[in-house]
Amino acid sequence: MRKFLSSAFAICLVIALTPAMAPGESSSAGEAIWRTEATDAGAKESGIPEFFVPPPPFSDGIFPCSDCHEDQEVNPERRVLEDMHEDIQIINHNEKERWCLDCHNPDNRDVLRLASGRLVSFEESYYLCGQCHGTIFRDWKAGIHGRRTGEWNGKKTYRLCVHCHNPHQPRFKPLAPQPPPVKPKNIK
Amino acid sequence: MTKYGKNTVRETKVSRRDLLKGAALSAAAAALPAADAKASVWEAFFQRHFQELNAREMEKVISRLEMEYAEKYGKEIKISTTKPLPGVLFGYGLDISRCIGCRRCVYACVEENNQSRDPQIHWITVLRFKKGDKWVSDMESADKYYNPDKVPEPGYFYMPTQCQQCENPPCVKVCPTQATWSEDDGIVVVDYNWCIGCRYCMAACPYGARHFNWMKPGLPAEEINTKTHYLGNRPRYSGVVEKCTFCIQRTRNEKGPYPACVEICPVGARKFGNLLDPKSEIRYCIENKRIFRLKEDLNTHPKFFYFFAT
Amino acid sequence: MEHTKHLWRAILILVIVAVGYLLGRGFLVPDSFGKYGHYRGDNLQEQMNIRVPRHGNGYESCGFCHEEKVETILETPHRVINCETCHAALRSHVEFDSIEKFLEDPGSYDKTAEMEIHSAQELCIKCHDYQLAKPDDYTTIVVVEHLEERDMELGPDVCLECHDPHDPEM
Amino acid sequence: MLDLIKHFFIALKQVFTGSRNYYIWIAFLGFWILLGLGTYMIQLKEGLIVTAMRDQVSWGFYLSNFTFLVGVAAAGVLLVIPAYIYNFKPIKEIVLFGEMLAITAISMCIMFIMADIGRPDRVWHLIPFIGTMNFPASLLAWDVLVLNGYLFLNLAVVLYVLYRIAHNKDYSMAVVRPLVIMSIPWAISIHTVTAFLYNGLPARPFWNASILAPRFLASAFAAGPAIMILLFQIIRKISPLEIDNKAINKIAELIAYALGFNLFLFGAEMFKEFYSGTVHMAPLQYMYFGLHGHNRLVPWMWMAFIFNLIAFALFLSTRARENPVTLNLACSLVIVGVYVEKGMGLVIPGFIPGALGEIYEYSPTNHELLIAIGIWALGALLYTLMLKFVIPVYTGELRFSDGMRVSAKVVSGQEEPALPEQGAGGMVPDQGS
Amino acid sequence: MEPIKEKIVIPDRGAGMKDISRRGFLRAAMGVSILGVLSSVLSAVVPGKIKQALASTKLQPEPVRTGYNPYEHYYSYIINLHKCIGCGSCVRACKMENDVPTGFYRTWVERYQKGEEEHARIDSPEGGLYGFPATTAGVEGVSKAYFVPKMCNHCEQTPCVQVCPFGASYKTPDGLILVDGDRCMGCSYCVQACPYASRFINPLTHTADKCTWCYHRTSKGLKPACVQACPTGTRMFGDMKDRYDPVRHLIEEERTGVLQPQLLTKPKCYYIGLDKEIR
Repeated sequence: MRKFLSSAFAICLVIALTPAMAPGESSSAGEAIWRTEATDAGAKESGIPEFFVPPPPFSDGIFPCSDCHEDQEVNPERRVLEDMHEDIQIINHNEKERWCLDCHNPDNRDVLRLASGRLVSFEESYYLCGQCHGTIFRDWKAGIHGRRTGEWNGKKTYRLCVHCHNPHQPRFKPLAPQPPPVKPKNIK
Repeated sequence: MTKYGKNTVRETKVSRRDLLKGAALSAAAAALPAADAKASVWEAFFQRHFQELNAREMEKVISRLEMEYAEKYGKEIKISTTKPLPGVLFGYGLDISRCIGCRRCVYACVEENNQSRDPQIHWITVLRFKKGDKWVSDMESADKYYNPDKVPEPGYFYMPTQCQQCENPPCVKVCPTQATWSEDDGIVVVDYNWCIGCRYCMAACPYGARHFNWMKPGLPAEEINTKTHYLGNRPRYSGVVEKCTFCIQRTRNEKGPYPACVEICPVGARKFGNLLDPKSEIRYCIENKRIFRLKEDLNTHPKFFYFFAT
Repeated sequence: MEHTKHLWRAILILVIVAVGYLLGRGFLVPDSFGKYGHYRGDNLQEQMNIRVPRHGNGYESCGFCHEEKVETILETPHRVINCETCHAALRSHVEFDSIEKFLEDPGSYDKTAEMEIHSAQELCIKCHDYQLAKPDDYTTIVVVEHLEERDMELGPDVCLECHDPHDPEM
Repeated sequence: MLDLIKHFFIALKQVFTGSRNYYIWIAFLGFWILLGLGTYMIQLKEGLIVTAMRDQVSWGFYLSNFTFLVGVAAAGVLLVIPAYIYNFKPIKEIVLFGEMLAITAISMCIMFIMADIGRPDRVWHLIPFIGTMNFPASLLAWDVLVLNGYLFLNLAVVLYVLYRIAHNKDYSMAVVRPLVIMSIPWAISIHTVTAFLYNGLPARPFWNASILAPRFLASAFAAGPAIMILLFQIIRKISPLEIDNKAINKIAELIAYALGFNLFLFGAEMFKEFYSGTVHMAPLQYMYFGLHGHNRLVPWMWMAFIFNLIAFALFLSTRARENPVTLNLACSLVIVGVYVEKGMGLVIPGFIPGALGEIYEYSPTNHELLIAIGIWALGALLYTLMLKFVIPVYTGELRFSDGMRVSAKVVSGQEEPALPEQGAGGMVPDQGS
Repeated sequence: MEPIKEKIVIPDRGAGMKDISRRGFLRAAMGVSILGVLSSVLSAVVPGKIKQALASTKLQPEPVRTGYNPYEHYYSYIINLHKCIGCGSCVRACKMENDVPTGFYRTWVERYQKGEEEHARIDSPEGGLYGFPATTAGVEGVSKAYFVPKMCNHCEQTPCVQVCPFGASYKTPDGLILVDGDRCMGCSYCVQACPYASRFINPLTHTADKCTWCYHRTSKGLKPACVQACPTGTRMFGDMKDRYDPVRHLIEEERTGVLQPQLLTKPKCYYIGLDKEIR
């Protein structure tokens, strides 16, 4: 028990220090990857098992970004997007302070950039979200935040943050509920 | 272990019971024209309690049931009788701060567990509470028939309930025929062939988790889930009680999948795992989150933990 | 006619009892009883006036005299902490007869005593020492380790050597 | 052995010969029994869906009747206590009829249970040693045991006494007394166990009050003897049997105590719930004031309360107790009052609001009513047939000796055996409700 | 006793008024109204001086504040358990503000430590007045711990006011439960009745004493001392009749809970982040 606790505490530390610990080479985009949190010593010790992340939900034909962006000049200026991506609006995500290049890497658009300057692939976007949402990131790693499928005692599939939260409008979209149960009077 | 250990004690009684049974059977056989009485009807009538069946008898019972089901639904239905895994005690977590009340779990459960479609039986009930109201123990303020266009609705929160798989289950205590019992992995199960339908357990359950087949369950053959467990989701009979079993047919495997409701939940509010495994996510919930259990004051010690991940 | 005598006697006793009851009631039941409810309504006013508040209104009160201090701390993570949380209540420092009058014109009141200043060890550690029960996202240190790493020894004001409580970030 | 068979046929003959009114009465009961049986067949075929019971209210009218009848059965003992403890002669003479009522009531209880359960074909699972009775844990298992035990106990007493009388022999008190003494705690236990059946469920706070068992007994000792008083008056009228007024007055006096105690316990319950006002108050609130606009039970409950109150006032006064009109009125009021209070008013509100706070207003369907009426008719028939046989034996008109029927010996001094003539029009006044 | 209890989160202005009219009705029904008229006539006759002598001579350091209408406010309190660090500032502030005698607490902080036992161990050294030691001897294998500040819940349906024989304990129109020290005779029935153990008999005055949400402060527009002193924002105090009050917003939007909800006392002190162990 106490060991678990200390390891849980270790996770906290690890999260705080995540930017400093670069993981190995990120695999190419669009391909499903098995990822072992081997670099996270604390996570390994606490027994967070290897987990599987499905590919991120890109809009059709949008990835790789470098197809278009390779030749373009980087324009770091804050502006209203007009020619492309005008559908992307930031809502409920600190829109006043936020700008594309806070997260997207200006030099190589196929990867994301953490505040520390470290580059992460889109499959590891949880590091990006985890920068600000640290406690949720820790919960997510432990499997408490977010949907999980797979085997309860074996291999598990995690979802990336972006599977449920559109990074530009992260609030969970309301769903239509399924029909309510039949009232007892009407059960015939 | 104890539950199965009991069988050996009971074996001694069996001979006498067999005698009585034999006497009754022969009397019945004599009373009825042999041509009319189908053997399986009598076999079903005199089928013994699940825990008293030895391996050979179990096999016979299962093959008979599979035959019956094949006849009834025109489909091959596999019935497993997997025993509890050693060192496993199932626990369930539900994140109230995430649930949006979309009822996906309710219908996933219906499909997975072959519940009756008409008349409707739902093992999961999603309750809607008003925020700022007097909290969930005041159940009267709950509404389970809410039907808005979109969920979550502002100003409401949702609390799904189902069998809480109590450590100290009042339903098991009251059953007059021991037709329902708590397995070693903590799942409370019902032997649908032993239940007499007195509904005492329904009166005793503080969570409204038990459901009665008021008539022959309306289960369309094409929608049937053929992977079943004897104590779980095999098709039920009229006049017996049924309940959530944490998808015993799925989870009772070393590398079994999550229960259907956990898999379907779009917001990931549902968590499931082994309470005896310190690395499981349910243990993480209990040890790191504020949790509560429904109707804690009744000392039923549910293994169903509601928690707040926020 | 003897019977009427008894009757009169009984009536007399009843009248005495009734008058006594009413007199007693008139004396004993306070006027304002029942003004708002089944209680003495005046007590509401008494409760409001029970004493002059000892604590002030946070930065609003202290800021009248210590403007620059308040301005600095409002820029730091410690802005959520009230002055009086660490220092003592305002009235141990300034004597005032009514908080409203004080707020109207704080300059007219003189400081009666020095503000209490506790040793930093006592104050900082009370909040920032690591403890399991403290929230996960709250900044805590294990004091012993924290000092060992920096080759320091526990003393009354050891924290102040590196941190300023009014601007705690290094 | 041969004699026994002969006697059996004599008894059959006695039971199946009677006046025109007797046949009309039997036919009347038979009609309802057949109707009930037919409905039961439908219920067996369709399932309990034909009732108004649902998952929210999983016990209903059948269990309400069962609960009431357990009380009636237990009340048989009320006659036994003065008869055998205080040796009160007038009652001693009619103890047999009380015990027969108990037998009838218990049989009806068992029938109501059979009507209620979902799989009557599996009832053998309950039989000790053959099935897997969950004996010490389940109160329903206890109930099965004590109810059947009580049935056999009463049957044993009645059969033994009748056998001896019918053979012109004195029955031995050494045999009867222990059985009768045993039946006193047993009668209390059947009702207490039934009360505990509800009482032991923390999920239903309305039942989970320790006052429930005493309230059960008090109401049983009010309603059961009230039924007996009515029955005795009818028996007295239609048969040569003489029942002393003293006996009836004594029973009425006991009803007064029981009813008063019942009302007191009721008040105690009301105070506790409404003064403390916790969530457990909801069922009582539903019963007496309505809950969230649901108030189907409210008029019934107030009616029952007022009936009980009026009946208590009547029973309190000695004059009203001795006047047959007011006595019968009071008895009817008690029976209806307790039937509503303990039947509908106990079982159904236990489920309202349900475990998840849902309010489903239950009221029995026609199927349930017909089956219940059928069972009541069956009970009435059982009691009629028993009376038809027992009264002549008791009065000495019917005797077996050496396999011969001797009808000449007349103890009561009457010359002609006067068989029930009036047809027992109001035989089961409790049936209409 | 009110048989039908409605669930009102924010009672409207008339809540207090209704109470009065109901009581007036009762009195009329009991036939005391005539006596009431008589008594008022008589009490007018009684010399004012005697009355003054009998009435309480309470020190009034401040002139009566005008302009505070208790009917215009309805207070609520939130304790966010996710934020409490157990520093004890609130307890100290309360002691200072209200002259609470040593050894008694109008508000106190408990620490719950969940180990391997069935239930959590609860400790509260001196009500948390001086904070909490990092470890407590004898507590082993603690996996989860948290602080729970507690105080009078200022219930909507008050068991303590209900039992008071003298009308000394009462509910104000703005929703607070107060004790009239002049009428209280210290029978301590209310101390028994309170399910939250928030009342005590003050050893100096020998009357019942409890948290008043610093009525002398709140009626002047200040926050209670404990809220004022809390360094983490665990404690929040607000007015439910103020549409823009953040506390009202939190109660309506967050999943708040109350202590011992099954008693239907309907506390106005809400908790965020309750755990099953807390009761």
